[in-house]
Amino acid sequence: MKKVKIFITLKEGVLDPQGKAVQEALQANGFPDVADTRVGKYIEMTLPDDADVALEVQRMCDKLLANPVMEEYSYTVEEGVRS
Amino acid sequence: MKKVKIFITLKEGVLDPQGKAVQEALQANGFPDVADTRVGKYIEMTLPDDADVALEVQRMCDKLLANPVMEEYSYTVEEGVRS
Amino acid sequence: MRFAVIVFPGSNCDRDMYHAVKDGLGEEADLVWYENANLADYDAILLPGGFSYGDYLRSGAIASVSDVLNQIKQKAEAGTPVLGVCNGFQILLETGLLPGAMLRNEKLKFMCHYETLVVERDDTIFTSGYEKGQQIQIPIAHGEGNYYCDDRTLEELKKNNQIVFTYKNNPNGSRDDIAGIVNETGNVLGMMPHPERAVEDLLGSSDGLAMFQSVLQHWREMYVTTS
Amino acid sequence: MLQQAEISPEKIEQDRLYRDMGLTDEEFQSVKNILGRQPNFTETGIFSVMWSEHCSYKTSKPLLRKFPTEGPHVLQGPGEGAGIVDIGDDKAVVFKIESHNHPSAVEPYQGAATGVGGIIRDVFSMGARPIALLNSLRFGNLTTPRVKYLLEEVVHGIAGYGNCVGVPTVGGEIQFDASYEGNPLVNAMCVGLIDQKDIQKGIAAGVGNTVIYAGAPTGRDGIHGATFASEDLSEESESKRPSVQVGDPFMEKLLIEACLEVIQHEALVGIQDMGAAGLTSSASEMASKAGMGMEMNLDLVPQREQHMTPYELMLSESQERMLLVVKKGEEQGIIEVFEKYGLQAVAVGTVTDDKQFRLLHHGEVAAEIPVDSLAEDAPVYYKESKVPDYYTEFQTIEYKPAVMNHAATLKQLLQQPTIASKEWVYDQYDSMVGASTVVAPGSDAAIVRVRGTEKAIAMTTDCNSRYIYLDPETGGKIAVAEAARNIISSGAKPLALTDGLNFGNPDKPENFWQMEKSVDGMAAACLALETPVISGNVSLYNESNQQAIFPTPIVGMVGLVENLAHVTTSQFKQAGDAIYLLGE
Ligand SMILES: Nc1ncnc2c1ncn2[C@@H]1O[C@H](COP(=O)(O)OP(=O)(O)O)[C@@H](O)[C@H]1O
Repeated sequence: MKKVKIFITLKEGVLDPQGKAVQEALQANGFPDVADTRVGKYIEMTLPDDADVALEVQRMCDKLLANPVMEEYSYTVEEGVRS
Repeated sequence: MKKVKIFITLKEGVLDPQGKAVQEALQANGFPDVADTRVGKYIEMTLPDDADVALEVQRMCDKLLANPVMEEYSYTVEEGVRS
Repeated sequence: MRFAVIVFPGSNCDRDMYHAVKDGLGEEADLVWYENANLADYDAILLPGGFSYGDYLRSGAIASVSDVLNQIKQKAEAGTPVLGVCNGFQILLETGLLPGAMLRNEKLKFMCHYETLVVERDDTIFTSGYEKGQQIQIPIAHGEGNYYCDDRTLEELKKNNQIVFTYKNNPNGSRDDIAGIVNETGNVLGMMPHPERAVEDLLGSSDGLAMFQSVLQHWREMYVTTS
Repeated sequence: MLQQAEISPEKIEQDRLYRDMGLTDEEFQSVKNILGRQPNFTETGIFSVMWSEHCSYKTSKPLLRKFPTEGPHVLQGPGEGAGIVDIGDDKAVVFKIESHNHPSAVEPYQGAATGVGGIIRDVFSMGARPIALLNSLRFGNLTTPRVKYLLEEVVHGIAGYGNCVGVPTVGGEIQFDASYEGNPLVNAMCVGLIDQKDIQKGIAAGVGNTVIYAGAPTGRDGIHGATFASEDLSEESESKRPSVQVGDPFMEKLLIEACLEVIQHEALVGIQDMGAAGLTSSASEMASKAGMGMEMNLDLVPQREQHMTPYELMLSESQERMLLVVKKGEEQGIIEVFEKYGLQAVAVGTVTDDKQFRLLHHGEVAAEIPVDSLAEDAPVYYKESKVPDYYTEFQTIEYKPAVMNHAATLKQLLQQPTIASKEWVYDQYDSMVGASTVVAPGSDAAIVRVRGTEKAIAMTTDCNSRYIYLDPETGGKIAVAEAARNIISSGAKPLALTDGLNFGNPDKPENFWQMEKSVDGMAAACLALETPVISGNVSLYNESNQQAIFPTPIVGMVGLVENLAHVTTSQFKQAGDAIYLLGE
C-alpha cells in the first residue's frame, strides 16, 4: 500500500484568522518569537500499490480536497506500507 | 529562521467523523480505492535560528496546539529558511 | 409557481425554506432529496442552509460534487432562479456557480442574531420588491460566512454589479461587507443571512418575504401575464 | 487495561477485580447468587454498569419516589427515554434533562457535544421531533485559564453539536462559583413535539421478533463511561482519558430523520437509543420491560475497530447508535429507510421468551444473565443523612448586608459573570433554526411555536445553587417556583418539569442530607404548583479533591402558551409605561 499525506494551506495573501489566533495564543503563553503561523489541513490516506499516486492525488485535490480559490496543497508518499 | 511544520492527528481508535465523510465522498467520486482516511490539522510557523525547536515545539503542542486527550502530533523542521 | 428545496444529508433549514414558500408566500414547494432528483418541472431551485455532510472538509464542499448539482447548473444556465442561503451559498461557491470562497468568521465563532442588511440592487429578480439602499433585518447563523475573493474578482463583482446585499455592520470579516451576490446573468443568488427565517412578524421580522415575492413576481411577468 | 476477556472468573473474585469496575463486595456476592456461579469478565462488566448509580439510581431511588409524577395531562412519567405531556390537538410535548459532567471535565468540547447528542436521542427515540435545546452550566470562578478554557470549549461543544444537528438552542443558565472549579456541570435538556399516535416505547415485545442495530459502528469509545460517571474526579481520571467518546452530529441528524421515518412504519415494535452503558442497557432494558428475553450475536454488531471483545462491545459508549425491535420477516422495509440516509442497520438478535439476556461471540456464549436481575435486582441504598455543621451555624447568624452606595453595589452586582448578560454564550447557538423560535435567549423563558396551531411551548432551566446550599429545602422550592415564574411571565401555564440532580458523594451524610432536603423542597413546590416531575437525571460524586460542589438540582420546566397572543417578553417596551412590583 501507499500512504499519502496531503497538506492543504490557505494561499499566501488570504487572511488566516485561525493562524492569527493560534499565533497570538502562543505569543501570550510563553512563545513570543513565533511568527508566520498558518493553520491548514492534514489528510492521510492509503492507496493501493498500483495506484498512480501523482495523478490521483492531484485529481482528488482539484476536485474535492482543496478549494483553488483560496487554498493550495502539497503531498508526500510513502511506498510499500503495510496495514 | 527555522520553519516548523506540525501535524496533529487524532489518536488511533478515536472516532474521526470528518475522515469518514471525506473518504466516502472520495469513494463516491471516482476514487473507490481510497482507505484509512484521517483528517487532522497542519500548522506552519517560523522560529528564530537560535530556538531549541525540539523543546519549544513539544511544549507548544502539549500546552496549546494539540489536545492530549485525543490527539497526537509530529513535526518537521527546516533550518536556515529566509523569510 | 413550484419551488424545489434541495435536501442534502445534513441540510437543516430545508423545512424552514419549505414553510417560507408554502405558508409565507403561498406557493407550491417540495422537499427534494438530493439523490435521484428530477428538477425538470420546477420554476425555482432553493438550496437551504444547514450542515450538508456535517460541513466536514469545507462547508458545502462535499455536497458541491454530488450529481444533483449538474442538474442545477443546467437549470441555472437556462435562466431558472437559483437561491442559495447560508450552506446553500457555500455550495454555490464550491461548485463555481458563484465566484469566491468562504472563510471562517474573523472571530472564529459561530454567530446567530439579526443583522441589518443594505439592499444594493433592487433590479434583480430576487430583490425587485425592495428599494435600493433600503435597510432590512435578516438573521444570520453561521460559523463560516467570511466571504473572500481576490482583488480581480472583487473588481469584476463591482463592475458587473453583482453585489446584492451588504452588511451595515460587518459581523464576520467579509470582503467589502458582502452579504450576498448574484452571478453575471442575475438568476443565481447566494447569501449568508437567512431570509426564510424572516417571513413573519411573529418571529421578529418579515423583511425576507419580499425576496420570495420578487421571485414570484418575476415568474408571473414571464409566464402568466404574457400567456 | 481491564479489557482482557481472558481474565478468569476465579481471578476476578480472588483479586477482587470487580472493585475496579465499581462493584462492592456485597454486590458481587449478589451477582454470584443470581447466576448461581461466578460471573465471567463480560458478565461482571455488564452488572457493574447496570448497577452503577447512572443506570440503577441505587442511591437516589428512595428520594425520587418523593416527587409527584402524575397528573391528568401526563402521558408518560419517569421511566422511559423521556417524559410526555398532553398539550391538546392530539399533540404532546416530550422532554428530559441529562448531565454530562464528568466527560465535560475531561474533554469539554466532546463532553458537552455528546451530552447534547445523547439527550436529543432520548427525545426522538420516543417518536418526537426535537424542537429545542436548553442547558444549565456551572463553572469555577472565571479567573483561571483552565476555567476560561472549560467555559469556551463547553459552549463551543454545545454549539458545534446543536447547530449542526439543526435543533435550536433556545435557553439555559450559567453560574460561576469556586465549588465547581474542578468539577464543572454540563446539563442539557431537549424538548420535542409529537403526534400522540406516534408515541413509541423502548420495549422488545413479541417472541421471534428481530433486534436491529442502527447507526454508527461500535468502537472502544467511553468504555466504562457509565461507571466512570459515578466516581469522584481525581488525578486518576486523567489516565482514563482515551475512553472519551467523540460525537458526530452529522450522523445524528441522519439518524433523527431515519428514525422519525421508521416510526411511521408498521413493522416497528420498539426503539431505544444506546446511551450510557451502550448496548448493555438498551438491550436489557428493552427485553426486561417487555417481560421477554433477548439473544444477540455480537459478531454481527458493526465494529469500527478490530478484535473487539464482548466486554468492549457491550460496554462501549460510541455515540449515535439505536436499537430497534422489528416484526419478524419485515426487517427489510426498515433497513431500507436507514440505507436511504446512508446509515448502517443490521439484524443482530432476536426476542426470546426465556427472560435470559444471552450474548454469543465467535460461536460461544459470552454472557447469560437473567435479564430482570439487571434492572430489578439492583441494590437500593438508604444512605445516612446528617445536618451539616455549616447549616446549623448559619441558622444562628442574622445577616444584614450593609449597602452604602446603592448605585455602586448595583454596578458591582451587574459585573458578576453569574449575573451579567450571557449574550456571549447564546450568540454562538443557532437559536432560530426551525423558524419557530418566538422568544429567543435573552428573556425569561424561551418560546417555540407549535406549527399548525395557535399554541406555543415555553421552557426554562433554573436553579440557584447558592440558595440551595444555604437552605436545601427552601432552595429547592425556590428553584421550582423560579422556573414557574419564568414560564408564567412569558405568557404560559406551567405543565411539568424534568429535574437534573447534581450532587457530591452521597456516602457523606452531609451531602445526602442536601439531596434529601432539596428533593423535599422541590417535591413540595411541584405539588403546590401542580407541575409533576415527568423525567430527570441524577449525577452524583461531583467532587474534586474531596470537596463537593454546591448542591445543584436543576429544574427544566415546560409550559403551554394557549394562544400566541399571550406571549410576553421581559424587556421594557416604551417610555412612560408604569412599573409595578408584585409580591413581598
Ligand atoms: N448557557 C446558556 N445557554 C443559552 N442561553 C442562556 C444560557 N445562559 C443564559 N441564557 C439565556 O440568557 C437569558 C438570561 O439568563 P439568566 O441570567 O439565567 O436569567 P434569569 O435569571 O432571568 O433566568 C435567558 O434567556 C437564558 O435563556
